[in-house]
Amino acid sequence: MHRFIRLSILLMGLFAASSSYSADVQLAPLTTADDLGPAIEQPIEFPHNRHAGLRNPNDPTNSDPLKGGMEINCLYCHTYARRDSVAGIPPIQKCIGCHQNIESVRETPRIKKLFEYWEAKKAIPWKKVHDLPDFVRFNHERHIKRFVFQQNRPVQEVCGACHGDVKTMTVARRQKSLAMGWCISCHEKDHPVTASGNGSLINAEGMPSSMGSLAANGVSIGSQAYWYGFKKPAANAAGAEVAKGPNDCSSCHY
Amino acid sequence: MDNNFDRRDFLKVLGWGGAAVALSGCGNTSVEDGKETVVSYVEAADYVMPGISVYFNSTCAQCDAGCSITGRVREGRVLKLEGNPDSVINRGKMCGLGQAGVQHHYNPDRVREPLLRTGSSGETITWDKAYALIAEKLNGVSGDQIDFLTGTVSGHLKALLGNYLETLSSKNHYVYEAISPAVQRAANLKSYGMEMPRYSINKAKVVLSFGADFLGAWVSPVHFSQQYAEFRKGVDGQRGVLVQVESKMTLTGANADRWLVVRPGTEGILALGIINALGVAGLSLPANVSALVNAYDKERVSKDTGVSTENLVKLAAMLKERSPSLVLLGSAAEGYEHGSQNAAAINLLNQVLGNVGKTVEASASVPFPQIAPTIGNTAGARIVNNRLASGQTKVLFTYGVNPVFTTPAEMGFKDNMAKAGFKVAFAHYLDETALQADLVLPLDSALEDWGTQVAEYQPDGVQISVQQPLMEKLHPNTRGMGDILLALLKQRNPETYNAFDDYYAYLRTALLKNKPQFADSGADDDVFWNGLLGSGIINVSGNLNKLSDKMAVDINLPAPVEKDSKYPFNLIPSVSAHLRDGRHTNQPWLQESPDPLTTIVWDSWVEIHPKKAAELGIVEGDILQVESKSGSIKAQAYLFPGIHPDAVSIPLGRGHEAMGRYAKGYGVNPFHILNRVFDRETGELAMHETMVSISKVGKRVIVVKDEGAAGGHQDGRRIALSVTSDQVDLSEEV
Amino acid sequence: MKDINEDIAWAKINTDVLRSLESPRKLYWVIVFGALAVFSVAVGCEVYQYNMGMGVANMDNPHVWGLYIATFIFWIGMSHSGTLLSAILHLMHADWRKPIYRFAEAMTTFSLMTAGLFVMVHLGRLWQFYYSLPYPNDRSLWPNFQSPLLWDAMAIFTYLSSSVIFLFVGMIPDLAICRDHLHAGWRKKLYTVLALGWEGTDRQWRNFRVTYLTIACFLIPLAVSVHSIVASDFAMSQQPGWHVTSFPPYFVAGALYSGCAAIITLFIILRYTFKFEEYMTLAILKKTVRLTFAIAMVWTYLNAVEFASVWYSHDIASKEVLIQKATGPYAIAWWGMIFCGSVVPLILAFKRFQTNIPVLLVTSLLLNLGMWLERWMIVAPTFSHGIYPWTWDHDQWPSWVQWGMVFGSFGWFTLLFMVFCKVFPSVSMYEVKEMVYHRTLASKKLEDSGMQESGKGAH
Amino acid sequence: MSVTNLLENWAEFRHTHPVDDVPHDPYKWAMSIDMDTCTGCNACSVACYAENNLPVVGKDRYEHGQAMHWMRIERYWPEDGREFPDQGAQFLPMMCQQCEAAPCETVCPVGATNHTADGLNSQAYNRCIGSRYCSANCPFKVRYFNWYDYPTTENVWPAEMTMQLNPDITLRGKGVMEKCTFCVQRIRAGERSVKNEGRILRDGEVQTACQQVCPTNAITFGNLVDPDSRVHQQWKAQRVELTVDEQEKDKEEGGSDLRGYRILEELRPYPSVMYLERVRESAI
Repeated sequence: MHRFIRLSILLMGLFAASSSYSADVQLAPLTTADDLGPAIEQPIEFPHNRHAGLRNPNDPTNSDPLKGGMEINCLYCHTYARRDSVAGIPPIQKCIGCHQNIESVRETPRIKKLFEYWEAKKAIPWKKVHDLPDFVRFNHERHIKRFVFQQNRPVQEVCGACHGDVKTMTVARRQKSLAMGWCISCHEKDHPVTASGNGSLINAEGMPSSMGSLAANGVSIGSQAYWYGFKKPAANAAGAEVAKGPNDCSSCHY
Repeated sequence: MDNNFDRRDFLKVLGWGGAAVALSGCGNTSVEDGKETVVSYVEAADYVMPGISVYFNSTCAQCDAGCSITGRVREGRVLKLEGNPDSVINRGKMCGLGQAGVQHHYNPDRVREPLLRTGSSGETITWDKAYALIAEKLNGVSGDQIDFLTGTVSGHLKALLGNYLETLSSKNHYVYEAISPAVQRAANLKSYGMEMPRYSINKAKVVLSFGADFLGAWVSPVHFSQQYAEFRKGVDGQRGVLVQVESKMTLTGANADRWLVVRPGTEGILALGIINALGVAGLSLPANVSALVNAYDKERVSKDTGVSTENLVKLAAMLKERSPSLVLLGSAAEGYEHGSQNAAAINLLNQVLGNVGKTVEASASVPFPQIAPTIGNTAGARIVNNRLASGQTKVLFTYGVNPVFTTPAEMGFKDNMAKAGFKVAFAHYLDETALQADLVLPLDSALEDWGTQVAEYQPDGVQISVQQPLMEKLHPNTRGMGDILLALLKQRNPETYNAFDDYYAYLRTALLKNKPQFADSGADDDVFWNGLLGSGIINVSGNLNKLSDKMAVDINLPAPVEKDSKYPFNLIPSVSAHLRDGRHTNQPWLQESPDPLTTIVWDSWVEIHPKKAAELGIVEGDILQVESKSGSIKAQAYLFPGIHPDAVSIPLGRGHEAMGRYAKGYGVNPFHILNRVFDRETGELAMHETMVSISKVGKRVIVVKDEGAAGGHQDGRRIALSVTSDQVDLSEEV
Repeated sequence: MKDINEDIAWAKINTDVLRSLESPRKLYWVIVFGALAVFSVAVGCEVYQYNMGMGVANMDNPHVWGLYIATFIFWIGMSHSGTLLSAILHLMHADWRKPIYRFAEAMTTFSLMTAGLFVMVHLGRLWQFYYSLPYPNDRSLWPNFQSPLLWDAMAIFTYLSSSVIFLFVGMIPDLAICRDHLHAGWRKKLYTVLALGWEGTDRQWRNFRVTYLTIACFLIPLAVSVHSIVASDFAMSQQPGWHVTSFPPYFVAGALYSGCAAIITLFIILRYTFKFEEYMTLAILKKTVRLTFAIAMVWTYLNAVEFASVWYSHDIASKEVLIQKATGPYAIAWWGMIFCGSVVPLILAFKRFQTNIPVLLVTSLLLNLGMWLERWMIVAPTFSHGIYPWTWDHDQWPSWVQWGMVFGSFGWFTLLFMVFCKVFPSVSMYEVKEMVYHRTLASKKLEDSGMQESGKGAH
Repeated sequence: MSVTNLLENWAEFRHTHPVDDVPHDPYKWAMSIDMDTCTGCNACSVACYAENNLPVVGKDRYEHGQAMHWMRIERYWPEDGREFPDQGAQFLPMMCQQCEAAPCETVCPVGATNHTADGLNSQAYNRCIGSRYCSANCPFKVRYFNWYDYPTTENVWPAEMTMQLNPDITLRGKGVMEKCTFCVQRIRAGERSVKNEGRILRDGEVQTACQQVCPTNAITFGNLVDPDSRVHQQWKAQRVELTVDEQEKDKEEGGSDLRGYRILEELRPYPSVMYLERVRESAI
């Protein structure tokens, strides 16, 4: 009997300790180790590293395909990302636009395949790599506008926050968990609110006068959304709560 | 919208982005990699961005009001129809019927291939074969033996149709609308000098409507609804007063300040009675009018119509005091043998009140008569029916009509149709008429087709509405009506018509030819054309008709008929805003959208006054047999307070025996039991003249409706509140 | 009449009880297979409903709750009797509970498990049930701690786990007996493990007593809170007929009531099936019946209080719901509840019926029917006659799927119960021995003092 | 969210209440519906079907009360026992009232329905487990449950009709509660686009589908905290306050001559929809 009681106390203690520890651990911030998704076979093995990878400093002409990239801006091909909720796959037209002038690789198997599609005027059946469930509405445009255009961060850093270091991959592969908690880990975090960021939203023209008092405070937090998963935002100097980003369920789910 | 890529690819693009709609709904909860395919464009049009909607202006083809619409298109699919704010007709607004246009387009029961009847079965054939067949069948048939029976047509389609008839040397184009204010048009022509003047509800302080359901299905409901909103806000700060006189409450009646129930058919008597009362109240009447209404003193009128003398006097006093007013007349007043007389009496009231020129104003007529609308009436079907019966018609073309469904069974249209040698139906669905045809040619939906439409009722100048495809064809083997006519014309007259590749080319050429009348003549053709497609409408000033105000006093109203003991009830076939004559019954939104007054869905019903029902021991849901001289139907009873106790009402539009999964087998068709009685002057079918008997068949069903067990009662709770105008201050409202 | 024959030898007790693990009457197997068949009806219904959607149960908007919730409350209520008999009466030293508390306790556990099933089948998205559990997850989400339904889930889980522990701890000495008396086989292994090395030493007995008492003390407030929380599901809402302050005690009373009635039923069945006539004596039955009668009257009183408070309140909507219950489409069920719940128990007041087994069996079943109707009448009429008149009383009658599930739940419960009785001693051997011993002592004492009295225990 | 965070902020749990705070900046979405101009034509209801992917459930399911109309038009008759309804019927468009202290929000076990900073009562479909407690506690009964898996039900969306579905909205499968969202997809799209421009939404930039289509402009929707918005001006002119359970004007002796009111206000859900009473002429 003694053993039984002792054992059970021990077990319960262990359970309580381990669960409270795990429950209290903050979610992984943006920079943590990657959560690699499965490798995906695409109709054309598209070399992201070759297109977006860094130039090889030892090879200014960039002639060796194995040793360096073209440093093409992500938004050059994924052009919808800054204007649209979806980033989009570039139309084949875009690939051809460049590749019809690049004779050096014209006869490689991948490019031949590309031209086959082009000549048949057939769309390439790409597989979707970052496929969120249908009830999640992620908006590329806002993220790009905010971080690239308003905060002047490097494009690859901004895209890489969710898509990982694509410039080192051939076919893209999911690098982050993309689970809701992972998204929240960012929205909870204290983003720097710059003058061109949240502040300007409030100071803009056309804003009704009665909202002037809000100008310094940023967007105020809602009443309960953070309870279901969001950290209560810190108050700023004026004592008002400042949101770090959209934090209602209905910002992403509707 | 010409695209270089295949339609299928175009549609598949919807697989893009998280924005796609997957039928799994909320099924999977985790991130999935590599399961779904994204198909990129081969070549992307500048304006197409996945995830972002583009809007194209076009024209609503659900009724003939000519509302201009804006279609929301995304990834090549039209998603939703919204109103075009630039249109003077609908000013950015829509009715439920119009919005259901997408369900006409996406309807799963559309005809997809040309169908040829061989004996009792049908087979799909190619278009070439279909055209060849038509040419073959027309061979050796004289023009006089070829009939076209269509619905209301306007715009360039009408012009093309006229040209085709000309090449066939046929003059037999009959335009048929089952529900059409044709009697009224004839009366208007006499009274005002034009068939359809402009009515300004918004300028009137009092609107007295004799059964005109201008908020529901009458003439141009979206336009009139907007006028009504202004009218309620008031002229000179005085809120407009609506008085509705009818035997069965319509949607407009339900919104009236005073709803006066009138004995069916006595609307004209009431109108003359009001004139009499106006005279008594001190309005000076012309001598001949005075002589006419002399006999219609309030006691007699009250006895004949069932409207109390008190109400009559009050109404006359208000009409006299609050000017201008407006008197409208609708199908309830005109659907009798003496419908024309009723209409004349009601128009006379407008004239006596001095409304002509104030709230009844001159309309503009279309400067291009070849595209002006040809308005349908019921006489069209009657004539064709007679011609079919007598064997005069050898080849019959039908377009936009369903006479087998919408004519009284007594007329025998279905059987007579069999007498024609060759029947061609241009159809979207296999409706009752198409089923009788020998050749069924599948039409493009209104959202895939080019065209122009000119509405009869024009609130401001003349608006020509342009119809353009909002997306690629859904089914590869359907054709636009214009394209078909063009192909047929090419058979007959290749020299002239081979110049046009398709109807689009024809339309563009025709419109560009008249460019000087539409825009700066100096404008570049492409700029003009793109601007036109962008706006979706062409506004021309039109020729203002001359309003006449000639009081006709040769009105001869029959005394109310005594009740026939065998058929004691007047049958009122009611017209709902959504289902009209039944051509849209297969649009599920409309089937499931409750009737505003009874909240019944998906079925027909017989409205009967609760008092009468109590007398006859009828309760809600009892299946009633409604029998007229010419037939009988069975439908569930619904106890409805807004109906004359001597009348029963059954809505039109349901009771299809064909037309696909959403229409077939739901409800009954009261068209079929209407008696073959016609207006004496115009020959229009007198839809309200049918007398019926009702009897319980001993079965009871649950009425499928939105209304709960409390009926229309609020049970003392403060839910829907009402206040009288003297208790409220509207002046400060925003 | 004595609660138990004082002359029973301890060895005979062991033999008699252990015999129930070996060879019950044929009826046992009839009941087990009958229960299995009945339960499979529920399984079939659930499979159908899971695949098709909740619509097949014929609920509607706004009538969104049906028999599932009503039957859920019913089963939760059933569970309370076990706690009453085993924990409350234990603390009150009413030793006549001893022969019957074990199966009452088992009844608690199994009816809770049945009730839990109803929560599950009620959910529109059963497969997402885990969203309602508070555990750290990769969505960073917690359930809504403000929702009575969440308290409910927590309370039931706590109650269930506590009851299982209580049942198990109370069985340890008996499991040791089983271990020692049975031949080798899977059962012996099972008992060996479950007996936790029970040797019956003084020290073990001391620890055992303390543990058992502690859990009993813990269980009583828990039992009261569980049904109070179930009552909160309704009382915390804003709906007429539900928003009643007296709901928690009313629910607890109803729970004890239905539980006691069920004990009578099972008492009679077990007594016959496992030939427990010597232990489950009519004297004990009589006491149980009296207890039931008392609770029935408490329930009737609380019912009257509820009606009165609604009737004299200014809440028109609630009053209308009450009138609707008595006169509307649910009138038969509502009057049935009044009859079965308040009139039928009057039979129990008559001494001659207090030991009449056929009458008691019928009565107890009627009482349970009444209590089930009570739960239905709490849930349903509010939906069909709520605050908003437009939505009143759409066509709503539970479909065969709902009825099938309700029906099948009895099979599930009976199955669990019967299997338990076959595998574990359903009469507590060591406590009956205690009882016999104490009774012997007591009667000796009484004899000594010359105040012979029968039928009453010494305590 | 960590346990620490949960415990630390325990006292703040849903503390916001319209009576105590003014949480709504810069937006509070609200509506007003003029029942004197509403004609009951059902255009709004159809627009809602078109915009929000509502399933047409068919006759049988409608009979069982399983219709999914987020916006329903109720039709009331006068209750004074007159033989004919000679002042017409009364129509009331009823949809989710987006209550500030919504009874549905507190009871959801998983928090699938909750309040947003801009004053909406949001519904996270995928969080919903289908307990239906929210509907049970809704005084207006405007929540609709997916009794069947409509996307896969025959003849609800045949293949062609799926092309009409609005990709901006999740298609709800079986077992999920849904209701009027004030067209949240339009609000969110509007908010995003003006954020890019660095300003806030002006009146009229976001319209709900029902408002957009209404032929008589009976529905006004907008930002209640924006003094330039029509909805704000209407509420102000009618002296209807969001944060009270009884309006000042109603406490005045003899009542007021204004016609704005909120339905079931006395239950204290603080609805965000103001109705304007129907007017009927007294002279006739």
